[in-house]
Amino acid sequence: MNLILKKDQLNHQLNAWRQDYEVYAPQSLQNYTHFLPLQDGFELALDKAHNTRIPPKALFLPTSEALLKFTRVGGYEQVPTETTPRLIFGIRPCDAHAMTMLDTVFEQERYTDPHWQARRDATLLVGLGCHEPCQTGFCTTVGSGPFNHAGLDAILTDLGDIFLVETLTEKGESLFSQLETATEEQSAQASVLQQAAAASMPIAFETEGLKEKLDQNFDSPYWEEISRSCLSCGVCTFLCPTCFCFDIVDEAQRGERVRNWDTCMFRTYSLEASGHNPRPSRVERTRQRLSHKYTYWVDQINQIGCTGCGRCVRYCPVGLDIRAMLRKANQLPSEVAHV
Amino acid sequence: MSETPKLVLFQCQWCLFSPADQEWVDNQLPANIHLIKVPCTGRINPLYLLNAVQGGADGIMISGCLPEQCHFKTGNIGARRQLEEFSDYLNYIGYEQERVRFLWLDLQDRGIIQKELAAFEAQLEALGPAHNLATRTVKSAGGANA
Amino acid sequence: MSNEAHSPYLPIPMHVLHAYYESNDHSLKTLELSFDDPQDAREFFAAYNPGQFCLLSVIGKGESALGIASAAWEGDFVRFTVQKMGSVTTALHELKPGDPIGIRGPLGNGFPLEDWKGKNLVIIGGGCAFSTLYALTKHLHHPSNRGDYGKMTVIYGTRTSGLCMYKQDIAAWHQREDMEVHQAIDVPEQDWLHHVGYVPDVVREVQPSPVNSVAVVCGPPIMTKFTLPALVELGFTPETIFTSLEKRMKCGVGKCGRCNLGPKYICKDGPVFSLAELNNLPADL
Amino acid sequence: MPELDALKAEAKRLLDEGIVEMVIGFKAGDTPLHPQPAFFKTSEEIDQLVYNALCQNNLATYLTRFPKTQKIGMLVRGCENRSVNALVFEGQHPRENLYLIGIPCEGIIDWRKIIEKTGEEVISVFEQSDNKILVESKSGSFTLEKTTLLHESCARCIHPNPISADIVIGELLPEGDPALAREQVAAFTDLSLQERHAWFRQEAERCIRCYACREACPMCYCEECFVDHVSPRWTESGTTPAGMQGWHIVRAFHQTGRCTSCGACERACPMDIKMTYLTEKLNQDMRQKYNFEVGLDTETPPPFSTITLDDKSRFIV
Repeated sequence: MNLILKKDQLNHQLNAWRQDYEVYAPQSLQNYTHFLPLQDGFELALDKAHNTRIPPKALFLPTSEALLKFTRVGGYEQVPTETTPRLIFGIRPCDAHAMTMLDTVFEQERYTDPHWQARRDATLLVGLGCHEPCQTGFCTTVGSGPFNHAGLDAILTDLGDIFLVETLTEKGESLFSQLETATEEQSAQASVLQQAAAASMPIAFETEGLKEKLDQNFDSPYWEEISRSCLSCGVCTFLCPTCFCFDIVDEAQRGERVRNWDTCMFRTYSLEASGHNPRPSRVERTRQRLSHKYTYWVDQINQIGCTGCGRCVRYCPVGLDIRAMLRKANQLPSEVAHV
Repeated sequence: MSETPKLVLFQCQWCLFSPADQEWVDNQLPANIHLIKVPCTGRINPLYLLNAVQGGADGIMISGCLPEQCHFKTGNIGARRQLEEFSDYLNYIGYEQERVRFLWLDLQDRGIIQKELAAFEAQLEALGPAHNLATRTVKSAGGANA
Repeated sequence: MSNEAHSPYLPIPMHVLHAYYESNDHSLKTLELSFDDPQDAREFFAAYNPGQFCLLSVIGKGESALGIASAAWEGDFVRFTVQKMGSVTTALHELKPGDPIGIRGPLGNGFPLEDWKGKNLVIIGGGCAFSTLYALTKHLHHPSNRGDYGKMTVIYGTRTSGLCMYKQDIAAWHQREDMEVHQAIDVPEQDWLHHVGYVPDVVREVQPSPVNSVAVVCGPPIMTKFTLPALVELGFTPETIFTSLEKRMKCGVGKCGRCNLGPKYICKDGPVFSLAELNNLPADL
Repeated sequence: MPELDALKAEAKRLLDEGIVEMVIGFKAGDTPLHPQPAFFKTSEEIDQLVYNALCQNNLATYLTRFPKTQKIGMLVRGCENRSVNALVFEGQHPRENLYLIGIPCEGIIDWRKIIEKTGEEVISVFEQSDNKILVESKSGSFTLEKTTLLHESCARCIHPNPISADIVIGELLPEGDPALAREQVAAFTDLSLQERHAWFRQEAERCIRCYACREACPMCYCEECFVDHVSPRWTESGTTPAGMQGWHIVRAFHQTGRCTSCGACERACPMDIKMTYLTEKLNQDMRQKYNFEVGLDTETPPPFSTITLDDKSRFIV
């Protein structure tokens, strides 16, 4: 159902939600925007930048979090999961889409991550579509879009003075139950805007046959070429909404077993105690990063593990651009015998 | 929280020439002083000081040999440069310089370390507990980004 | 809190029952662990399949992935043989009987024993990776299992005789009528009665028949690398050759991404793969 | 700004005459704000070489990746030249296997300062000879003053000229004012201990531990960094206050007497964390106490590797 949220009513609505939820929305922190819980007198930064610097996955998989607490010598107990009801307002469709992909990792039949699941179950996602998609983004190329619905409970379209609200789940519907219904004109206006936004985004690279090419060229010099200037830092992966790797470390002094974000771009990530490292150089690590997103995810869930948010492009300290890498991959020979 | 300052003493194993002083340091050190014996002050990595600070030390004393009296000839001189710079640097970001004290001992010195420790402790008591730099001992939530 | 009992990150509380050195150079130590709670033991053994592994926790040090070296019928304990390598395994070596410890597991797929029924088994191991094969052999020795399988051939190589694990049991295996055992060391030693040479060469010498057989290989990467072609030479097809992979692991349940190998996670989808499956995975090992 | 053609000609000559096997420089990036470091192996590839004020990386960081026997040509600005010297002093590459093409540097533009003024969607950037930067973005055209866009470490640069390059292309620039370099530290030192700490805390605790600062730094080339050390674990591994502070404290301190104030760490940071106020303080101390400036030559050992009895030390009893 399509509803209307007047912009001058937005703060009122957010405050109303604060009665029942911890409401997170993009706000300014230093020079960038960040999902922070709303405090009295909050100032939203919805129009500041397209995406928050740190993807909202951090609200579900914090950069560091304790899994176990050590109680006495050799004893331990589980850290309780977090079940505070939360509402994330203003999440962009690419980031919300990424959540559904991460669900396939953390919520599996055999092993479900209780911390992830508890936070996911307790959190509603209200998205804000991108009527002016960002230049570095390439969501439409990878099967997402500036108004993609995946993972969202409701999505907002900016129509000037009002937001058109499309509720997508029952929970989303109940959130906006107070609002008036949108006219057909308004719905049509939004739909035009949504299509125009998607149409304004060029196709960044060809995804058809990309997986096969990457698979078949596992030993190609291509990987060395694209990783030559890579610094092997964690910017692209830490700011990526679909990267989820973590490390588990015992902090003995604090008495906790914690998990920290980790990345396949670090040398120590795959380094074994024997000194053997299956991915010793930037070449193998870059290959792992790209292949994971563009072939392994495809094998696993039949979706590219990238939602085209463009953060890795914007913040790479050496200006590496995944779109250019994949355009180059489009040129690779196909059907080379896999060794 | 107790008011007795927590103190870490890095002691060069050669700097106390008197067996009585060494015996006192080894066996009779008050409970609030954590002793770390090193083969030479030159062995003290600034990371050790960081560990002491992040371990919750209110003050750090480094006792070593006077210049030209180092058992290993020059360990103390290198240490002096590095550790002093480090304490100066810690002061720059919020760990008071008064919390790091160096004690360079002469071969003839007797009973100095006890006095110096007591004086240092009094100074730290006046300063109050160190609370600026984060420690590893208490449960703390993630940072601004968590 | 009841729904939180199933966290895959929460170790099962256990304590050390026995701890003894396995090799003469003290680089290998065997730990036998027993469950603090009998209910945990029941759940563990109901799920356990030889070839699986556990993550052993030394609280304050971290976790280490180790293959299970005991069969379920041996009793309510779980055996691991630990090679001293990094900080966690060093801490494991320091454990004494009675010390508390946590384990997570059994993890991974284990050997496809159901599929192997009615077949001859060629079990090839090298070094401390033999532990899961030892568990497999023990499992098969149980009267209720032995009849399901055909001929058993065990080939086990170590660098020296002193590094050979489970010496008493293996000595006894030589006496058994229902199996063939070949032991090998890399360089000649006095009083050594068995093979001398590297495992791939011993395999070529022993020439196990590929007819109605499966081969399972566990050993250091270099040994596995050269043994697999030797088996192919003998006529084993990629579908009948199995191996157990090792990679750095943290979570053990397919979340942390570390042991990712193509679309598979070694911890969750492995560690046991057939050569046919491996041929379809990237060579990121 | 040096003539690009002259740069290319020299780079081509080096490759054609076999003086070097590779030239490290920059090529156009895929987005206008980010030129990329590039490794040219043939003179045909040199056609892609670009150099402009947006080239923000310290190329010396790549030096330690190559075998010491490899003959390498490299574009160097003032700071890069000194980084190379420091690396040569530390035995990371023999000077005779390096050919440095020097560029007097007018400063690196901070792309973040551009998007602050033009919005994120930059379409093109053009550098005029009169120190004006023309930026075309989705929200319009902008003419910006280059001096207002300079990265902070460039604005206070003392040595913009490459001091020991094999060839310098472009006009030498006047040396910077050392007083400028002192200002930042002086301003910080003037704050109270609590204020200083509050600033440090606020900066350090935005860290996500991606280690871009470490990887971008030419002097951070350790095989195993102290944070990767497991036993003992020198500081907390995660993004706890102690962990983040520990990282920033020690990262900077390990640069004492080695940092050339190039600011690559700060430019690489995805969280806009200020870091140079730490390394600058240490550099300042090295200047004042020991009269040492990093990378002025390849022979003078830094203060921490020097032993002298003459230090004026506090606490001598």
